[in-house]
Amino acid sequence: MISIKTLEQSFREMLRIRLFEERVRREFGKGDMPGFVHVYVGAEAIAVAVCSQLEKTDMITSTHRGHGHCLAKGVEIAPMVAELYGRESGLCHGRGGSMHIADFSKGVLGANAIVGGGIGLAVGAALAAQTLKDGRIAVTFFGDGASNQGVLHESMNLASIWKLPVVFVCENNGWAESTPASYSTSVSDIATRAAGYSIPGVAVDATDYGAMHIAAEQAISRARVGDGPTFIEAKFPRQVGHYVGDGEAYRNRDERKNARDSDVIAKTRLALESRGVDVISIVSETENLIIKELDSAFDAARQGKWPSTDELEKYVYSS
Amino acid sequence: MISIKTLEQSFREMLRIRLFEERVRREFGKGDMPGFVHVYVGAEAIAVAVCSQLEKTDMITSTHRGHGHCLAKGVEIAPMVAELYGRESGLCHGRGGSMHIADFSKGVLGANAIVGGGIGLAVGAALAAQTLKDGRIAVTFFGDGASNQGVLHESMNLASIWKLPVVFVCENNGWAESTPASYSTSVSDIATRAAGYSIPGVAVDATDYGAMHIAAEQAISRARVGDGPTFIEAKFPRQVGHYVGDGEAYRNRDERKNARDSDVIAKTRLALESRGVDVISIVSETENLIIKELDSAFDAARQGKWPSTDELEKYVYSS
Amino acid sequence: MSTAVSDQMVEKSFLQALNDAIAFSMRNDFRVIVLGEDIAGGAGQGTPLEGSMGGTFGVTKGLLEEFGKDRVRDTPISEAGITAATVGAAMAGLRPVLDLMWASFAPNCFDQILNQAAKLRFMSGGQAKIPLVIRMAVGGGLRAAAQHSDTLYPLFTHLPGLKVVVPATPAEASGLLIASINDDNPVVFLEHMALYRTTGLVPVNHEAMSLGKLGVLRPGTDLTIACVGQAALLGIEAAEILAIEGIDAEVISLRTLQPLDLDGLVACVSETQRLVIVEESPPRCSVSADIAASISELLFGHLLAPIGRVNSAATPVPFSPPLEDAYLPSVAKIVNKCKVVLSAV
Amino acid sequence: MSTAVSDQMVEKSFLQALNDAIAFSMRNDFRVIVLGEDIAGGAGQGTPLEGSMGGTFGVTKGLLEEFGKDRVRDTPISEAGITAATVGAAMAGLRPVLDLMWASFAPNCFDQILNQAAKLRFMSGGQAKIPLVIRMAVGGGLRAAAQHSDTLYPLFTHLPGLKVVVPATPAEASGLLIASINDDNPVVFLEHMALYRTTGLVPVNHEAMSLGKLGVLRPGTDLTIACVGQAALLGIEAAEILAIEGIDAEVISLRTLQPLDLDGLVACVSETQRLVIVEESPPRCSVSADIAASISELLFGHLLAPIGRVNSAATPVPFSPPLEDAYLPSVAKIVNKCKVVLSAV
Ligand SMILES: Cc1ncc(C[n+]2csc(CCOP(=O)(O)OP(=O)(O)O)c2C)c(N)n1
Ligand SMILES: Cc1ncc(C[n+]2csc(CCOP(=O)(O)OP(=O)(O)O)c2C)c(N)n1
Ligand SMILES: [Mg+2]
Ligand SMILES: [Mg+2]
Repeated sequence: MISIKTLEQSFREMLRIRLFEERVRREFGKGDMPGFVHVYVGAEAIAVAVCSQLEKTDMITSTHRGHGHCLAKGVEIAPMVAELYGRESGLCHGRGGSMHIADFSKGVLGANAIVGGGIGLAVGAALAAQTLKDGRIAVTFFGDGASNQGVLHESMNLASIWKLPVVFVCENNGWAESTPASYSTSVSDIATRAAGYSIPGVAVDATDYGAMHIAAEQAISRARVGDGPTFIEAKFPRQVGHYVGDGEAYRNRDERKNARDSDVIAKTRLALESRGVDVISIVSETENLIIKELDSAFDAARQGKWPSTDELEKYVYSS
Repeated sequence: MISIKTLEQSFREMLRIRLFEERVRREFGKGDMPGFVHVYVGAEAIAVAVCSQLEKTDMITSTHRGHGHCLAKGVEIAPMVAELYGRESGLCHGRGGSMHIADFSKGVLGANAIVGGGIGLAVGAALAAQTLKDGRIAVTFFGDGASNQGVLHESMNLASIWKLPVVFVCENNGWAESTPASYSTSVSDIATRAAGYSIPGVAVDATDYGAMHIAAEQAISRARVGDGPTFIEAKFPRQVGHYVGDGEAYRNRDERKNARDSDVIAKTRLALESRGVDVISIVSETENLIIKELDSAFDAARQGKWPSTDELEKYVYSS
Repeated sequence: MSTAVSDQMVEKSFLQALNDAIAFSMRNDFRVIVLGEDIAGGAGQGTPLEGSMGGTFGVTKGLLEEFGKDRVRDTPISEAGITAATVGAAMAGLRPVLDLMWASFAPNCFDQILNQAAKLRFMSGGQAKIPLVIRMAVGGGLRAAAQHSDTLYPLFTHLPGLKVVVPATPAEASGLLIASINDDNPVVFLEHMALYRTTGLVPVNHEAMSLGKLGVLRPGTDLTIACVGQAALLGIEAAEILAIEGIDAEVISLRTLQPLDLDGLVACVSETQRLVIVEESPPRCSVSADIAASISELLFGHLLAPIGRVNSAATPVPFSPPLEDAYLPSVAKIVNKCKVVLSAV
Repeated sequence: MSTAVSDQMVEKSFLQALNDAIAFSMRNDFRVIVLGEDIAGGAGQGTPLEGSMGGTFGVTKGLLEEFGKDRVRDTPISEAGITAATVGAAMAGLRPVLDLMWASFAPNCFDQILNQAAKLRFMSGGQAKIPLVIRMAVGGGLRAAAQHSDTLYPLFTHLPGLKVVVPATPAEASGLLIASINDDNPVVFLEHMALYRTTGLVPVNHEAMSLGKLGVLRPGTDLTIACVGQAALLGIEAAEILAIEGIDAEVISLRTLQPLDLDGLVACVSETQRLVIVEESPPRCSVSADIAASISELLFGHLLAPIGRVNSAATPVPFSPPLEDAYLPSVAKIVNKCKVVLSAV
């Protein structure tokens, strides 16, 4: 069992992500955020359990649903929000947007809008760490949908034969857009696929923060000491639409309702309370802090400068 | 155990393939066969066990090492040899050559020079059969090297969720060019990967014809009755170089020698003899028949007409 | 409705035209099946067949209900596997219509397109027949950024063995998709996202348009604006602006990039002697370069001005709206380019 | 050897030049690693490190012995996975040199090339740096047929974010490969198989050639023959034949297709006023089309004849020798095209 302190700290972090994402949803509704966004609501335990146990120099690759990974890895809010609005002060100077948000200074090698796109990049990052013997490790997050991309198979094989310091984290929310994993995926625990690559695979209930934390701890320490890759399947039900604005007409009402009933933040809250923690103050503290930060981040982003069209070709090549 | 009759018949067929391939090697040495060729020596049990239990309308996809599959599926020798020489009378009118040899009239949807290229095509052929409800099944042959291509993973998943009538046959000869499977492949029995797709997987000693035959029988009958895909890993040691002319300098001498010691044709010969069959007559009969056929096929191919360069663009589009 | 329908037209959206064309083809030929990620969508959840998504843009909505699960299949996210499967299925007797969602995902199955679909007929000496349509949404403007906005027009056009279709209007969407499904070759069918909601008149009788004939969307005598797909709408707007200044521009929808109606183009440009090509792709080795090279050669000495090309910028597609706008071809850029071409002696 | 080596040249094969360039770069920078299928080959079998294959053509032979297994890695047959890994490794501090064997296998990792390597720097607003060289053998002539003979020159050149290098001589192989490994961008380095055994003089000091400058292999005043990679050897042969007839052709190796030395080309063609482009790729949306379009525009009115283009046929690459010969550009085709271009007034 993890310590109260860890649980409390992680709760704060999960709540921060939740509040960020709920705010993004609301602001998106105003219609001035370009493109489309996918929020991390319900998955918070995964990013927090993993990233809170990484070093700043460790590297992660993310997905189209990447805000949670960024926040958990220490990326600052203001430049994230500016990126969502395509401003010059954004992390990617407005070139990437939500689906390509990246912060190399924090080890975030980028969200990736190609489903499965980040998996192999993380394996490569781990190869670099192993070759340079600099102690870094890499983590790749990807969805249940992405688990049917061939590059996962190739990447697991590579990571295994080279014993690379990488952790595969499959965020199984049961859906890929409108397609249920139960239909598209030929196995009930995706983690069982890891055995085909001699990689330890574990399926975890990602609505149980403690379990998620321990699974992440073990995987990270395996990677850190040179024992090679681990595959974590983090299971949780998708609480929200695929993208902000998705009405989920294709989805059974009961299933949606049940999903909301096993929310990790609510569950962690109960767990903390049952261990005597004053959750109400933690919540209001966290809210106060982040709401201010968000207010000013959204204001600044909306008033931020657009990238100059003179610099359209600026980042195509490095010179 | 399989019947003597079946074993004898299969022995004839394996011998035919062996004699064909040995002849190809010799003829290739003369320098007038264009391109490069890969022979099926040592793998004969696989093609024969599988294809002898298929219907003519069943479909297979093959590899760069496809002569054995063609012969076992009933393709005629003369147009095969003509294709190896790039003649108009070849199966593909000289457009394909050894690595792309195909005979749709016999259900051979083509050798494929992209490692792993045929796997998904067979899944699609099985999809057609299932949709058209015409009773056909499909088989895909591929190597241990190909088993690390992502498309195998995607194809197994598809075949499984759709319960397609397809058999995956992994010909594990221990090598992919100069790369040993023990190095490149993260699991000792590739067949164990099938479990990740809820597909029955079986590893078979392909130098034991009877075992191979039974494994094929079970897989084919599963497909035929609508029980879905099976994965067979047929293990045998590569007896020859990767391509004709490969000196295998990269390979350990003892390992090469051992490979030749467990030859399926020699072993089947002993098995037949021990069951009282007059193998010497079978061999000489088979030799007599095929040598004549080969003589005339090679003569005809060498004297065959080249494709007309006026028809260079003929088969790009169908009209 | 029962007589003389052949001249009748009905107003519908580009999206509806595609949906109707697929349904029409499926009714006519049981071998036609459709498949792709989310093209039925959520099927099997809750009340059977209800609320199905019909693909990201809704093009395949309703097909599941009419044709059932065997002919309308959601797939896993496995572009290589599903594309290979459709190539195999086509060789084995079906006529699949595959939805790849965005063209930017096609690189995931480029082996299956380039080495398999495009080459198998040739390599097999004419044995393989691959009646396969691969539909993809292309193009920018949605602020979908670099990995969701490619057109890849030139990449597909470069590959012998493929046909490449780029409808610009609902009528073209209908006629060209029906023709593509009827065609015995692999056809890459590229639908610009900005077109789905556009509307126009479409023949009610679902007539196929021939692949390899351009369409003149607006006649004109002063110069020719040849457009790839959705760019034709920009071309027409540009022509209208030019018309105010007394310039009479002809606007062409190329309709198919392979086969390309080079004869038709030469005929048009022989008259106007001035050509601007508009294409939403980066400029290098592009369709505009391809056409400019051919027309420069065929009409050498007959052109009154260098051929003008309006392409996307030579960058990945940026997210930020002003950058994306600067990246894309636009009416203003076309008007300017036309003026340059017209001002040359 | 110790003084004034800068002018010294040594005769070596194209293959040896590549091998030396890689070894040189690996000695200079510990971040340079090489990997690919069979590039060490059989390592670990039998006597350690003995008999290693060094790749299909032997380009990487001996590197394993000098640099060890951590820096010289055989890979499984997983083009997508290994390419993604090199992109990730490049972003994380290495400078990988990846061998994909044949360019025809690159479609297996087209997502990694097109959506990842080429775009990540741009999408990340300049954060990602991807010093990656992807080497591939290209081209026909080996009777290797459709799935082993593509060049794909235009496909790579179309993609902003990549550099594309096509050496024609051992000196270019050396200078351009060193420059490519030094470059901080993803570089697609395309080696025509017919070149490996050719020999020529190479500077002993391993000087980098700049990416983006064409090379004049043969000066000439009557027309310019601009060639992509190995086609330059055909161009030179053609020029020699033309010389017998008193025609003085200039032969250019383009060296890099991206960046393209358009200024250099304009300078050359301004002099000769006649241009033939030679490229072993099918013609549509090709490099020859790209260059013809640009030069036609930039030198409009200054050319004495339409630009001539010699490409491969518009087919997959056939197996049968006479068909493959008919498919490929050839000295005879170049000579003929030059004469056509010269006969135009
Ligand atoms: C290669 C590719 N194919 C398809 C898509 C379209 N797409 C975007 S997200 C998505 C579903 C992904 O599902 P999953 O991996 O489970 O992640 P989740 O959205 O559930 O977090 C799909 C199909 C894409 N972006 N990239
Ligand atoms: C996509 C692809 N990558 C690489 C190659 C080069 N190649 C041809 S055969 C081969 C080895 C294949 O090994 P395996 O699948 O085990 O078949 P085997 O030759 O042993 O029968 C390789 C790497 C190829 N043809 N296609
Ligand atoms: Mg999911
Ligand atoms: Mg093998």
